[in-house]
Amino acid sequence: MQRTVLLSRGQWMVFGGITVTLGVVLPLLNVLLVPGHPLQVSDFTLNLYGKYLTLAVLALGVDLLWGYTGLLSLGQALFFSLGGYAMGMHLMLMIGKRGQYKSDLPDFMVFLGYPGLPAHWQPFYSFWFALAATLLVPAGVALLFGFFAFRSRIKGVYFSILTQALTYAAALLFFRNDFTFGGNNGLTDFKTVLGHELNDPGTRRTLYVLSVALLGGVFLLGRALTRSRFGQIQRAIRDSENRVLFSGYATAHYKLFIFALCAMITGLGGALYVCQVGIINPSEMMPDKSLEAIVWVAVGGRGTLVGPIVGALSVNALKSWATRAYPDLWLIVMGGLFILVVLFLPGGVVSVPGRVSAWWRRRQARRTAAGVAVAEKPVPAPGEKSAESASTP
Amino acid sequence: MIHSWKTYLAAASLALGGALLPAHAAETVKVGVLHSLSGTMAISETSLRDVLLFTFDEINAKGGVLGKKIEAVVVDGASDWPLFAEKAKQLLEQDKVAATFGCWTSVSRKSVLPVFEKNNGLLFYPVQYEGEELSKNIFYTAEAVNQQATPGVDYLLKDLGKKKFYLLGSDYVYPRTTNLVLKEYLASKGVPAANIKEKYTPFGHTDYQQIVSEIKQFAASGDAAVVSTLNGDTNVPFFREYANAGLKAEDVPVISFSVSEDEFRGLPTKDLVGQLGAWSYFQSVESPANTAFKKAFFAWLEKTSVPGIEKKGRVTNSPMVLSYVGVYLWKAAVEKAGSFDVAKVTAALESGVSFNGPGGKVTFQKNHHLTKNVYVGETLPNGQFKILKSFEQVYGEPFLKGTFGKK
Amino acid sequence: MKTDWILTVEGVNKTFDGFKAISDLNFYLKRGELRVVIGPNGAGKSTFFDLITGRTKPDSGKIEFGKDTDLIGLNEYQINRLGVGRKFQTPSVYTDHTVWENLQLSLKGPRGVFATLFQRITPAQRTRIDELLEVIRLQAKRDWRAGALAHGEKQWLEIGMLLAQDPELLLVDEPAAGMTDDETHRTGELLISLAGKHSIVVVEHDMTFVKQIARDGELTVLHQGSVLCEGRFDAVQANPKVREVYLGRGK
Amino acid sequence: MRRCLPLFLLLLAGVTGLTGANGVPPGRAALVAALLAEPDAQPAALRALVGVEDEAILPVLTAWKQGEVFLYTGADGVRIPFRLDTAPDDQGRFAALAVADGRRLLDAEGRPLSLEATALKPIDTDGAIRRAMRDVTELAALVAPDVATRVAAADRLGQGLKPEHRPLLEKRLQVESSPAVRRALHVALALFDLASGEPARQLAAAAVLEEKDSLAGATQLKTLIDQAASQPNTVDSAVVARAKSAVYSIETHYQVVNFVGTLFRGLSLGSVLLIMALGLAITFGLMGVINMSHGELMVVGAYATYLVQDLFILWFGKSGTAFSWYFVAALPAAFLGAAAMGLILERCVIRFLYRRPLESLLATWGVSLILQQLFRLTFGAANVQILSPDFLMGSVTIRDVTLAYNRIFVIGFAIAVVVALVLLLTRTSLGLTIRAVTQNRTMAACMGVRTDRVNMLTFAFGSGLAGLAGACLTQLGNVGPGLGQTHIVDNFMVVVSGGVGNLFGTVLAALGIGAFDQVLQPWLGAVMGKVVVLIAIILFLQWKPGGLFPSRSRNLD
Repeated sequence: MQRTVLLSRGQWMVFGGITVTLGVVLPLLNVLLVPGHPLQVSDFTLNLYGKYLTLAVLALGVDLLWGYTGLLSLGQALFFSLGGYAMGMHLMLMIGKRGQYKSDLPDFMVFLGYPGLPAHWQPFYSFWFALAATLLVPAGVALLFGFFAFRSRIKGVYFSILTQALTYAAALLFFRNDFTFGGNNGLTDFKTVLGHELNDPGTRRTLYVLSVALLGGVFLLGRALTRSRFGQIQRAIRDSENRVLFSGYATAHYKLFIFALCAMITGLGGALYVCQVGIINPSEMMPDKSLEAIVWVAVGGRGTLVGPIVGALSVNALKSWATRAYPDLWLIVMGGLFILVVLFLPGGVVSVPGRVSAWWRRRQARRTAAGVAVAEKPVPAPGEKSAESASTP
Repeated sequence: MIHSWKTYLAAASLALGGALLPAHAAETVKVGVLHSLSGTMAISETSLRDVLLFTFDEINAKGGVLGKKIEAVVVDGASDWPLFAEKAKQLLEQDKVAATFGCWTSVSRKSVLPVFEKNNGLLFYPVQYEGEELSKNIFYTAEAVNQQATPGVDYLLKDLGKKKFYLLGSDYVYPRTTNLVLKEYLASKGVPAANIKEKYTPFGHTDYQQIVSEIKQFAASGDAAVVSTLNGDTNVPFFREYANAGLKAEDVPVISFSVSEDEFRGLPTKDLVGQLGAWSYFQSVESPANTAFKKAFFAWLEKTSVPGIEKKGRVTNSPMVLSYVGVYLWKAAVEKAGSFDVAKVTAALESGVSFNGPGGKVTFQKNHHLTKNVYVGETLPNGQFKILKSFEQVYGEPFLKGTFGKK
Repeated sequence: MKTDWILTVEGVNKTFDGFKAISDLNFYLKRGELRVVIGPNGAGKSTFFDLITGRTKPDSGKIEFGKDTDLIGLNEYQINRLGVGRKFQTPSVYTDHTVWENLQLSLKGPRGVFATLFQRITPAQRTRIDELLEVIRLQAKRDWRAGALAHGEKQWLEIGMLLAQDPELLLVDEPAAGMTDDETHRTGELLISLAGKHSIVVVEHDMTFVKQIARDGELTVLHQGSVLCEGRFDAVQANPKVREVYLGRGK
Repeated sequence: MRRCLPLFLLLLAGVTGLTGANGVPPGRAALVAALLAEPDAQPAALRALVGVEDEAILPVLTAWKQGEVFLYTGADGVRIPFRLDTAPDDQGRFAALAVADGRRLLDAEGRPLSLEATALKPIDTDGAIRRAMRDVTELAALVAPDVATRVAAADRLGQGLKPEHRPLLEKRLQVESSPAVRRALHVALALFDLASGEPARQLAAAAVLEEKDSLAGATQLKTLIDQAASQPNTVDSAVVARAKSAVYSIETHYQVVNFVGTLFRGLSLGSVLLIMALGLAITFGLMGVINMSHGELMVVGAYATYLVQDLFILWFGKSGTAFSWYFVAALPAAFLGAAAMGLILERCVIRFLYRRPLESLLATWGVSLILQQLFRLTFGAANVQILSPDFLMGSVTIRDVTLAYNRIFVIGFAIAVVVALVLLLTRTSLGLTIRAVTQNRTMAACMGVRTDRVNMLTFAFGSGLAGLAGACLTQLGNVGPGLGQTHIVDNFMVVVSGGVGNLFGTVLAALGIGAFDQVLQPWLGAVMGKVVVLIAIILFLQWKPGGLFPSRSRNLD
C-alpha cells in the first residue's frame, strides 16, 4: 500500500546481485581469462549483451507508456533512432581525417558534394552537446507530437496508428539523401568516442558497463516513478482516464510528461546502442522496429518493470540464435511465439510463477475443502481491465 | 514480486548459455556466407546464398582448397543492418572464418566494414555499387560505376544517338552517386544540362503515373532515353506504367542498372522487351566457361537437399557469377599464398590473380576491384538479355567523381 | 436581491449531427439544494451533465457556477477544480488500485504533474480517508483491489471518491443502479445527509428511490432536451404531461 | 526511289535463284540481298531499301534486329534466309519460312524443314547495321498498317529534319486518311518549314504547330526564339513574336493537360488506396480488429491470381485470347482464397481478441510475420511474374491526356466494389446482421443473432475484399512476399482519416489522399510528397480526431 522504500531488502539484494554479475563479473571474466577458457566471456558476447541491454532500455520506455499508462506508442523506435542519430553525428565528426577521403567532412558529404559542414552539424563536435541532444531532440519531438495528440484526446488505437505514421514519415525523411543525415546508409564507420578507439576491447567493455548502469538506473527511475503518486495516476489514466480527468487531473499533462520522459530514456538507450553496433540508419525507425520492441514487452510482461527487461533479453537472444540456427524458419517461430503469448499469456513470462503459485494455492484450498477461500480473486490481465472500464461515458 | 526476480535470473543464465558455441573440426576451412535470407532484401540475396553453396560443393568435389574442404557458415542478416554487423562479428570472432562472401546493399557493407577492418577479416562483395570506397579488408568483385553505368550510357550516346537523358533512381546512395558521375560524364560528352533531368522516388514506391507522364513529355521532343537506377522492387510498377503509357523501347529506351535476369523472374517481361541492361555477365554470354557453369549449377539445384532453395525457373545473373568468381579468386589466392592467412591472401589477391569466369576473364587489381568484360544487352521476351555490345577487359575504377571534368 | 444560485443554466442549446439533444434548457440550483432530475431515455440527462462538466460545449446559452464563474470554455479538470464533482452512470473507479488508493487519489490537494512526483501522504489525509471509508462502509475492504468489489460497493466507492474531492456541487448519475433495495435505501440516506453541506443534482430512474430522496424538495422533469416541468414529487406525478411522456409509459 | 534502282538491280544480280522473275516483290528481294551480304556491305545494302514501299520490310527488319532471322544453306550451297513460324508444332519444333516469299523451306529430300529454335544461330547485327536499319524503318514505318507506328514514324521524321524526307511526308499526306497520322504529318512538315529560314513559311508553321499543340514544336520554337536573342537579325521579328505566342498557347494547353492528367492520376491512386482500404474498413472500421496482417491477406489474393494465371498458361498457353481471361477467373479465386485465410485467422486468433483491440494488433503482427515467411517458402523470396491480360495493356489518349487501361479498370473496379458493398450492407439480411452486430454485439446476441457466426463471416468477407485488392495490385505492381508491408501504413491512414466505421468517409479519404499526393508530387518530388501527405494526415487528425465522419456508435478507446 504505502511503501516509501524503493525496493525491499531482499529485492535490493537481488538487484545488486544481478547488477554486479552483469556489470562487474562478466567484464572481469572477459578481461581476466584467456580466450578459449570455458568461462571466458568473449568480446563478441559482451558486445552482444551490451546491445541487448540498450534494447532493454527501449523496452522499458515502451512499457512505462504502454504497461503503465495505456499508451501503445509505435513511435518508440523513432526516439531510439533520434538519440542514436544525435550520438552518431558526434561520432561521425570524431572520425576526422581518418575517413575515406581524409577530409574533415564526413565521407558521405564529400562524395555527395557538400560545400561544407551544414550549420546544424557544427555543435555536434561537442560530446556534451551531442549527449544533451540525445535527450532533448527525442523529448522535443515527443512534446510537439504529444501536445497536439493529447490535446485533441487522441488515444487508444488512434494513438498507435498516428505514432506509426509519425515514425514512418520520419523514416522516409531520413531516407532522403538531401536531408543531410546520410540517407539510406545512415551514419557509420565510427572510429573513436571521447578519444577512445571504439574497436578497442577496453572501450567496448566500458560501453557495456555503461549499458548495465543505464539499464539499472532506468529501472530504479521507473521503480521510483511508478511507486510515486504520479505512478498511481499513470495507472489510473490507463484504467479509467475519465475518472482521473473528472477528479481534477489534467491527464494530457501527465501523458505528455511520461511520453517525453520515455522519449528521453529511449534516446539515451539509442545513443549507447549506436556506440556499440556502429551504425544508425533510417530503417531503425521503421514502424516494424517499434512493434518488435512492443513484442518484447508483451512477451516479458507489461505493467511490470522486470518483464520488459526479461522480454528484450530473451527474445533478442532467441533471435540471435535462431537467425543462425534456422535462417528459414525463425520468423515463423517468432511470429508464433507472439501469438501464443498474446492469446494465452497476457501477463507475459513474468506472470508464469504467479500463475503457477495461484493455481497451486487454489488446488491446496480445494484439497482442504472447508478451508477459507482465498481472499483475492485471480489477477486479471491488464487488457481485461481496460475492457471492464471501457464503457464509461 | 520475488518470483519475477527469479525469472530474471533464469532468463539471464539462459541467455548466457546460448552464446556458447560448438568447436569446429580441423580438416575443414570455415567460410562465412552473410546474406539476408528474410526481410526485404531476401528477394535478391537468397540467390547468392544458393550459388555460393553450389560453388563450395563444386570446389569440395575437386578436393577443396589446400586440401581442406570448405565448410560454409550461413547466417541470416535479415535485411537488418545492425544485425549484419553482429553477424559479421560472430563469423569473425566466434567462427573464425577464413573469408566471408556476402552483402548486397551498400548499407549492409558499410555496416560490416568496421567489423572486418577491426578483426582483419576478408569480405568479397559481389553487387554493382557506387564506388567511393576502398577498404583493405574488402575485395569488390562488384561492377564499379565505370563497369556498368558509363558503358551503358556510352551505348545510348554513340550507338543509339540519344541526346536527352532522364535519370531516374530510388532515393539512396547508389543512384545518387551514379547519377552524379553520369552527369559529369554526359557533360564531358557535350550534353547540355538542360537535356538532363534527374528524379528520385522512395523505396517501395508503387505509383509511377506522374513520373511516366513527365517522361512522356520530356521525350516528346525527340531522342530521349531513361537511365534507371530504380532498385528491384519498384521496377514492376514503373515498367507497367511505362508500357501502358505507350512508351516503347525503340523510341525511348530505358537502361536499368539494377535489373538482371533474376529480377526478370518477377517482372512482366512482355512490358520490358527491348529495354536495355548493362552488366559484366549475362546468362546468354556464349563461352565454354559459361556453358559449363550453367550446366553444373542447374544440375546442382536439381539434386541439392539444402532446405529453402527454389529449384524451378532458376536463372543466373551477374551478382551470382561475381559471387562465384569471388570464391574461385579467393581459392586461387589462397593456393598462391599457400596459406589461409588474411595478410598473405590479401597480398596474393593484390598481386593480380585471374580466373576465367563465366562472364570472361576477371583479374584482381591492386585497388581490390576487378578487371572484367562489360556487356550491354536488350531484354528478350523470355527474360534473357541479347547482347548488343561488349566492352573487353574494363579496368574497375571506384573513384570516378571529378575525373571527367579534368580531361 | 438575487437568490444564491450555485448553478445557473440559461437558454442552453446543443445539437449533435442535426439531432437536438438540448434545446433552450433553463435550470437553476440553490446552494445546498438536493435536486432530482428525471426523464425518459434520450431526454438529454447525460448531455446535461456533460455540458456542466465541460465534456461537451453548448452551441449557445449560459452556464454559470456560483456567483459568476462562467463554465463555458473550461475543460473537465478545470471545472472539477472549481468544485464540481461527477459520478458516472456505470461505476468508474480505478480497478487496479486498492480502495484506499482510490480515495487517496481523489483527495483534495495539488493536481500538477510535478507536485505528484514527490507527494507524500500526510497524517491529516490518512484520517480523512479513514473517515470516508467509514461513510461508504468499506473499512474492511480498504486493501482490496477496487476491481474485485461488488457492483454496489463500486458505486459507493465512487461516491466516496467524490466526497474526497469535497466538491461544492455533486452531479450524481443513477447512483442506485444495480443495487439491492437495502443498498439503495442507504444510498438515499447518504445523499440526504450530504445535502445542505453540498449542492447535489441526482439523475435517477428508480421511482421509489426518487421519492425517498426528493422528500419535499423539487423535482425536474426533462423531456426532449428541455425542462418539461418542475415541482414537488406529488405535483409532478400528477402532471398529465409528465404522465404521458414518462410515468405513464413507465408502467 | 528512282536513284536507288541501279544499286538495287546491281545487288539483285549478285543473288542467284532468287530474283524478281519469281514474282518476289522488289522490297523483299532487296531484303534478301542485304541479309546475304557480307557484314561490311550490309549497311549499304540496307540503305538500298530506303523509300521502298513494301509492308514486309518492317517486320523482317524487326525480326533481324531481334535475332530471329536465320540462314539455311541448301545442299546446293545456296543460302536462304528464313524465319521461324510463330507457333511450334507438336514436337516443339518450328517450321522454317523463307524471307523472300514466306513459303516453307524444304530439306534435301523435299520434306518440309522443322527446326529447334535453340539450335539456330541468328544473322548478327552491329551498330552500323542497326543505324542503317533505322534509316530504312523510319521510312518504312510511314506506310505500316498500324496507325501508332505511322504516327511515331511521322514524329521521328519531323524531328530528324533530313531534307530528303520532306517529299515523302508530303506524298504520304496526300493519301493518308487517319486523322492522327495526318496531324503528325502536318506537325512534321511544319517543323521542316520552321527550319527553312523563310519568314512566310515559318509564320505558317508556327500557326500549324500552335493549332496542333505540338510539344516538339514548342521545343523548336523556343530554340528559334533563343537563336533570335543570341544572334539578332537571323530571325524575322514577326516570326519571333508569332513563335512566342505559339509557345505560350502550347504551354497553356499542356498546363491544362497536366492538370487533367493529375486529376485522373489522383483518382486512380485514390481508387487503389480505396480498394486496399475497403477490407480494412470492414475488419478494423466495423469490427474494431487492428489487423496488421491485412497486407498479407492482400498478398494471398495476389498469389491466388498468380496461381490462376499459371493454370491458364498450362491450359491455353501464354498467347491467345483465352489466356487474357485468367484475370476474370482470378478475381473470385482471390476473394475466396483470402476469405478462407481470413476465416482461419478469425477462428484461431481474432475471436479471442474482440475485446482487446490493442492486443489484436500484436497477435496479427505475429500472423503477418508467419505469413510472409510462408509465402517466401512456398513461392520463393523473389517476386513472381504476372502478365497483364491484353485488355488491360496500353492506353487511350484523349486531347493529349494519356489514360492507361489498367488505371481506368482500377477506377471502375473500385466503383463496382463500393456499390456492391453498399448494396450488400443495406439490402441483404446478411448486411443487416453485420451492421447490427458491429454496432452492438451484446444487443444483437440478445436478439437471437448468432454473433459468433456473423463475426466469422464479416471478418472473412473483409479478408476477401483484401484478396480482391491483391488481385487488383497484380496489374499495377510487383507480387512478392513483402507486398503487404508496403501498403499497411497507408491503409490504416485512409480508414482512420475517413472516420472509423464509415464507408463513405473511407471513400472520400482515399480519393482525397490520392489526389493530394498527385498534386504535391510534381512540386515536391515523390519522397517529400509522401512525407507531406503523412504529416498532413497527422495534423488533420489532430484537428478532427474522429476523421472526416466520426463514428459515434462504437468506442475504440
